[in-house]
Amino acid sequence: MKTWLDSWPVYRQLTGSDPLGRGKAARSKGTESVVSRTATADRVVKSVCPYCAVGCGQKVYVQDEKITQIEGDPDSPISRGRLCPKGSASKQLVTSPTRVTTVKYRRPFGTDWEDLDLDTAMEMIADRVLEARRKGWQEEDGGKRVNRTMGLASLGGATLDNEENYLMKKLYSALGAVQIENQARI
Amino acid sequence: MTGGITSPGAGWRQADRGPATQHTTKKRRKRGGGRSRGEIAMVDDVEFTSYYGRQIVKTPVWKSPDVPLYLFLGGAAGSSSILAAIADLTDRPNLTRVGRYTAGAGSILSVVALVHDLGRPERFLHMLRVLKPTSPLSVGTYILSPFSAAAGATAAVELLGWFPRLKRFGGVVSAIFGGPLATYTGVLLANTAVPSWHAAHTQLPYVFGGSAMAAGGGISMVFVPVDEGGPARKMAVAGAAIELAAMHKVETDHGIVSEPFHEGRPGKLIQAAKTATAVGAGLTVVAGRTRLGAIASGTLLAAGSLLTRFGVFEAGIASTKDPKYVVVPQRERLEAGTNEHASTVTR
Amino acid sequence: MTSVSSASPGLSGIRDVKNRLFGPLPDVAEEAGYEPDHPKRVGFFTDTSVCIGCKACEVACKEWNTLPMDDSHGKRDALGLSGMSYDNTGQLGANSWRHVAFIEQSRAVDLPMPTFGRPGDDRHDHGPSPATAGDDVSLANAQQSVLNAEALSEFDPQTGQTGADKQIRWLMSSDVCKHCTHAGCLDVCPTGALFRTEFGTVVVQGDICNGCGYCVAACPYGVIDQRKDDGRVFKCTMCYDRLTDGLMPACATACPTQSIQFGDLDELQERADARLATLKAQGVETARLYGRDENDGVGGDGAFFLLLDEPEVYGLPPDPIVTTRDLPAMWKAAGKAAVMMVGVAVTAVLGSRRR
Amino acid sequence: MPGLGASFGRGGATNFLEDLANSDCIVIEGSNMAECHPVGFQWVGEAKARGAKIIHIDPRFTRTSAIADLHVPLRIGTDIAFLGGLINYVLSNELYFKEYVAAYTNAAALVSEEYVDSEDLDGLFSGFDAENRQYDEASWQYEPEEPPNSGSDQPGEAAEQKRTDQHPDVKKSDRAQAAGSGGPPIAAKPKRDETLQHPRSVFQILKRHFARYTPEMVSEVCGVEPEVFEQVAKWVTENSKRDRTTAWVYSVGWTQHSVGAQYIRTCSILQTLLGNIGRPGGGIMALRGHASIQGSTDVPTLFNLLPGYLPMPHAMQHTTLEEYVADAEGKAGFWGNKKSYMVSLLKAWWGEKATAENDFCFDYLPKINGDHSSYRTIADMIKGKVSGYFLVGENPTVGHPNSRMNRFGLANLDWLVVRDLQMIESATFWKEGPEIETGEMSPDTIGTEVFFMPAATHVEKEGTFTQTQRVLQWRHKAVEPPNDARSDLWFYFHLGRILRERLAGSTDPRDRPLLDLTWDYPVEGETADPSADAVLREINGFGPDGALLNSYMQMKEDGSTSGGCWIYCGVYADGVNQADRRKPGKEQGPVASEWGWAWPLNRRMLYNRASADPDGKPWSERKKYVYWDEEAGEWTGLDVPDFEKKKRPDYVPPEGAKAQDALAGNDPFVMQGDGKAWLFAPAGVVDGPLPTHYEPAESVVENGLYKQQANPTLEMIEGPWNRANPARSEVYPFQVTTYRLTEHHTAGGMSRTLPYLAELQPEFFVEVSPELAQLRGLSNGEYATLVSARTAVEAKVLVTERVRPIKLRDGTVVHQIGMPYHWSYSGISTGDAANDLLGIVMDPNTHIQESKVSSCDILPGRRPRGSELLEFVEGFRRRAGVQSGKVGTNGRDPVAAEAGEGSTIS
Repeated sequence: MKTWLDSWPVYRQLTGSDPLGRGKAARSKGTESVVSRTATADRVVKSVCPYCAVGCGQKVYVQDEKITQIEGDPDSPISRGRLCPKGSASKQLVTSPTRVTTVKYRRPFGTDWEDLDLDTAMEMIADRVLEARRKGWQEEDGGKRVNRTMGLASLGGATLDNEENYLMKKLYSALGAVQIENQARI
Repeated sequence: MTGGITSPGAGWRQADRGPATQHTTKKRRKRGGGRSRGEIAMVDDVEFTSYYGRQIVKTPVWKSPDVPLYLFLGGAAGSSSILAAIADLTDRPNLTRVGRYTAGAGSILSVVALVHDLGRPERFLHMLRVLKPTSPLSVGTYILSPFSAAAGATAAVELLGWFPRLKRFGGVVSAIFGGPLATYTGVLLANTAVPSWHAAHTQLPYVFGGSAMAAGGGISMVFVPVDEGGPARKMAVAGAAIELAAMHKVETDHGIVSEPFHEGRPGKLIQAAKTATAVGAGLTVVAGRTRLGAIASGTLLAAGSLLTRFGVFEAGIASTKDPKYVVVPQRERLEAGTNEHASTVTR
Repeated sequence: MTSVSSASPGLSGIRDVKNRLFGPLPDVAEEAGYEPDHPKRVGFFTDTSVCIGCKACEVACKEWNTLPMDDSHGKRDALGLSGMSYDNTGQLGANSWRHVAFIEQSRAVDLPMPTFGRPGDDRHDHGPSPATAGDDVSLANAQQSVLNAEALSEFDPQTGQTGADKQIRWLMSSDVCKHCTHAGCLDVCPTGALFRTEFGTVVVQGDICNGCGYCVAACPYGVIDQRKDDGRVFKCTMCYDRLTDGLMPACATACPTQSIQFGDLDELQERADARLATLKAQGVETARLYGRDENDGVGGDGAFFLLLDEPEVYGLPPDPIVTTRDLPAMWKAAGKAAVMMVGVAVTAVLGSRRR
Repeated sequence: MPGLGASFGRGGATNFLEDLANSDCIVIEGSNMAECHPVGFQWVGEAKARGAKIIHIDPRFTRTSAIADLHVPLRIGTDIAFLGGLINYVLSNELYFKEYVAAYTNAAALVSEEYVDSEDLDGLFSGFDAENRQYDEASWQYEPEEPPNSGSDQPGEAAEQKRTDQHPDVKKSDRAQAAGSGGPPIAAKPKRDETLQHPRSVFQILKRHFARYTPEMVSEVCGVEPEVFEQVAKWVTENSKRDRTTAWVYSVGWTQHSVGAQYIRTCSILQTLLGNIGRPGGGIMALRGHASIQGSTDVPTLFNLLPGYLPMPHAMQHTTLEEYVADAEGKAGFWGNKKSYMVSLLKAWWGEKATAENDFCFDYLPKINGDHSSYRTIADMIKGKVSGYFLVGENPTVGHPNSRMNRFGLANLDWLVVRDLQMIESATFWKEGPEIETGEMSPDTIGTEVFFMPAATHVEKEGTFTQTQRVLQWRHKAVEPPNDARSDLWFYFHLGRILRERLAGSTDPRDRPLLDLTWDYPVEGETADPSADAVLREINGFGPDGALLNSYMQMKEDGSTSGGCWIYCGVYADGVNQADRRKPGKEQGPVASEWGWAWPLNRRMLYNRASADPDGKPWSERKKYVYWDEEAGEWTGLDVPDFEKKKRPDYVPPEGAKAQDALAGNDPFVMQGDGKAWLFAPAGVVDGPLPTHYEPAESVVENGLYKQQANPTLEMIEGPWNRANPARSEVYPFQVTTYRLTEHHTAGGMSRTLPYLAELQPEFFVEVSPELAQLRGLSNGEYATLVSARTAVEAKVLVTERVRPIKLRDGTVVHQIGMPYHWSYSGISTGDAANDLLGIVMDPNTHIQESKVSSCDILPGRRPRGSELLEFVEGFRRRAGVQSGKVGTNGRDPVAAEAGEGSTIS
């Protein structure tokens, strides 16, 4: 009975320290069980914001293998835990409703996208790389040895990691492709 | 104040318009929009600043007709219950019966209107979680609940003819809550940041109380035989007089925030309300003792009451939509230095 | 003020608190029934003189609280250019708990912008430099009145006059729920959904709110609003959940320039007073605090501001008063009116001839 | 960034963001720092709180201006004139830092007798080749104190290279950017006149060159009142001395001009004269716009560079490794070890297969022989010369100027691979591009096969970004990418793996480079994700014992060491991932050396030897930073010295010393061949040894300084899809400038698709002044149409006094329109693409386009639709006397098939 009555805020108002029912007496079950999702995260991973080049530190909260929060890392001497609107929105990069996470294929003269298996796509791309390389191959140009292909080109964004850029340049160079460019040009 | 830079309307700053090109908009905005009418001196050329003409306080999300109807029904029911109880004690069965039916029906319908207005109607009972004297709606809930229980039960037993003793008890209980039910709605509206409502906070209970009596009396006049309807007529006329007098003060006492009561749709509603109420009251005096006259004047009085509720409701809504009704009176009282509290600005 | 142990329930347990409806209230949480060992009252001090209008606060807030996208009129999932400078948020509402206002001004006389503040205390243990210690020269420089270039170079291309008299100023300010000492929304809430937390903040309990909408009409700042499709009302919670984990609210965490500062209210007030004094000393006459005074119409704000112009320029009311201040008078009037009704009815009945 | 590279030896920001707090004056010019780098801007705030003056020089009043002490609105594209005016002010009022200039710059060097300044040739320097629109830089050289190239181990080779350097094909190949780390090679150390009085001394040349840039001239050219100019000059010079420093901050507001590199050169000269380089609170802060744009040039995916700013081998110059290193071999400065760096790179790539006998597989590298930059490649695509294209996190049909031309390029490919998070416009051009509506192309005519490959976000992969101040920071993987989404590392590793499997057993010599490649990275997890950590280790490099190298000083030219990017050597020093160091900032000093890792060798402030005087003592107590500790016999201070730790300040190189040993103890610019900061650049900048004011290509104003209107060497790509607006055209009478907003990111793929960002700036808009609005009848919040010789776009109008018309002394009113470029048709927030309006003209040093200034007309209302749009634009072209811009199907022009070859100004 007492417990039951206690769950009625009016009773708490009449018997407790909050007669006007504006504070302690009015607290709900939901409020009593509030917990920050930062507190329940399985792990916090240190990362870096992918937008501008200030390189703000980010803390990435993960729960059940899902990102639950991304916020500034106060340890970073560069950003001191702060983030701009883009950095603050960066969780939506992962969770954006319009994000495309499967391979899409448009055949020549096609009018719409088709689905494609990732492995098939990789094999198809490999075929096309070899063919384009062959088509554009130049052993010499202007009487000078160039041992390269002009059939392949690439343009990378500046959100590529150093390691990614490195593998790209290494692979392209080994293929003989030279028209390799980057956002850095812009 | 730091002189020219900050005094509002000093002319150089025009934040209350879109950038640069919209000179016309600015002028209109600065003039404060709309025509003034009637005999009241209007603050027409008031200068003030705002953020792109955006309103400062939010417009109440209360729905129309739910809330005006609630105000009307609660008032009519409340005054009817009082009339019925006294009629019962003085043995006026027709007047009693009509009053009880009005109170019962009104209370049930007003509960429906109130619940319907909620964003989450299924959580209506959360209203009974707390009892907050600071919340007119909370207090109102604790008025409306016993009232509607008592008035509804009384009307039901009246209809079924059971338990006459209980009937009288129920009638008295509902009459006790009837007055507060009719007048608390004035507090309900006034205890907000809505400029035109809050400014009239001591007057609205009288407006609504008078209006409730005009409505309750009017309805009784329609249904009660004229020879038993004397109390209804008297209450209705007195209520109408109180309503008109209090409303006059609401419309004239508050400078710029009285403006919405005269302008636009709410102005028209209130004008119509006053006309209906005045004509209804006059007709009651002249022809209230005839059946037809009673029906006509009773209907007019009830309609006047209903229109008053709509008019007051909509005038308040209108006063939230133009920032001048927030800024100008606040500026005026700051400059007049009449506040007992300190300025919220620390220089 | 004496505290009463919870072991003595009943009316005797009610503390004798002054100014329950109006006026300064030294301990809002205790007034609301919390034990004296409750946390200190926290708040926001938003220093608009260092705001760069980046809207990180808006995004961080929406991100943490998973608020819907909306347009400048609060319409959910809608988009559209407002035409109001860079402000496409428009207002505070159910879906926007932070709102950065942008005010473009041009005027004809000297209008100094303030020197950047040094908000935050992290610089004490961080970021010392070879240049700082005992730097009287730079301090002196900082206190020079600063001319805006416009003052020197503005001219009217139509007439060709050199207009050293025209200046441009772009004010930005991040608005938020004020978490008033006397909160109208909380007072009028009939369900107890709105409540005062142990931190002294004002929060809506989503599991209680039944969408009566009373709070919307009661807020003198136009902060809280109803989400139409949901029915309930929403506003800034000062990240109540984060506070329970010892974190700062999301907006203050993100703010790149520390225009938004979070902390114990008394400390923020001191900091704000110092900042105001600094700016005044630098000749920024237009600087002023808003909502800092505990004697104002709402008993002071839990979230207060340093502004560079009149409040209404930012869309803030110049003299907000908690509506409940007048409630006793209203109840009195309602009571009298109710008595009047009974009197009229009795007179009407008794004055009528019985059939 | 050749502007910085040619001046100081390295193409990176000279200081770090946190150091801005130490500035006494910060000039933000060509940058909208508060909007584009809001979190970095906190350090400007710190400085302001400490009393620093903040000056913002920008055509627009932005959110940066709102916080600055002084906003200087100058006419778009006139920064060289403004900065030149400051240089003249400094020189003619003797306000330069005399000891610094004398000791640490090339002010005393003598320049060749053949050099003729632009002052004497009305805007041209000596050596101009009008036919190729290029300079022969021979006449800009120093007068040598010894025979040219005598310092080289291979004088003959080096001389030959010097000669071929001036070949048009070599010029086109963008050698200048190779100065990203290590100044451009010079033939010999110069003769010097320490009194600076010799008429051919750099100092005297400088004085004469800038004498014309008076406050009045600045006022005429820039539209800045002399009083304002003098206010800037006063604040800057008062705060540049022994105990005070001024910092300059720039970003793409400078680089995206046809004279962009020279903007930066002008600033470099000014900051050098003021003694602000290498000192706390000083420097030139280059703000890069993207997470790892610095990294993308350090470990470049650029056609002309190999990792660490080693140039890509050129067919005319570099047929062997010996030829390749000849220009630097044995020279003074750290560039003298070029061979070690290159051999280590080759060893990293080809491992055991790279031996001294086979020239370490040098011949495996493809050679370049011209401009293969992205715009040129797009033109080649339209001509059908390119089969396949990879777009990896880039959206050129929105983010690159002349997006329309980019779409035509994509429409003429055989296949296209797009790797992105969202369905960006560059992947959907074939069905949704604006040219579908105009009828210029349609899905039926476009044979491009498109693969959309979903990518992993920054939290779904591990790796390093290199941010704006050269700091590498390691990101940990938080979660696995969903479905088919993969990191780019995964994609390239597995593509390489498949290709190698396909070619296994091939006997074709052209397949050897691929088959011999070291490509055995360990993989992890279900998706077989390659280890980024292993790649970073390879980049760092290994010693003969297989241990990770600690410093590029350990690299050897005998093939005993490897290292994929020599400037990153040390990122894995002591076997520790230094980029993953996260010691909280609060627990370290102001330099925070233990957070991440900065190249080179964790030096946070470059050239910091210059923070001490020639004797190694701090210039002042207040600006103490790195100095010589006589007792310890080494350089010490707050930062890692950007100098050999034990080299005494009074060290004088002995006769015949090589590489770093050839630099003296007071030569702080250790990557330069002469150890000095270059006021005058005898090499490394292709459009002049000194900056000169030229009008932008599409300026509406006549050059008030010289007869030469625009940069004589600027590059252009000709074709019907890239018509230029004539300069000073009445048909395109207004200047328009493009920029970014805080709320969005570049081409919008990472912001217009996010609800919380899209709602903040929900539509494409342009900003115009009230005066222009009145002139053209534009209303706030309504639509306007902007038209250029390329096309027309529509945008909502914001009328604002923040955008100002500039009135020049002769009464000309220049109207400037602001146009953020984030939008296109996809995503949540949409609009026309601003970049459709722009054409492509480029800085000859960097091949960066002039997107900060172009011209247009603006009209009220929405643009015409469909084919009417084409007629509308063509009508303007006709009136302006511009060649027709009509194109055939998919942008191909059946008539002018050869168009697109020219690379010079029209």
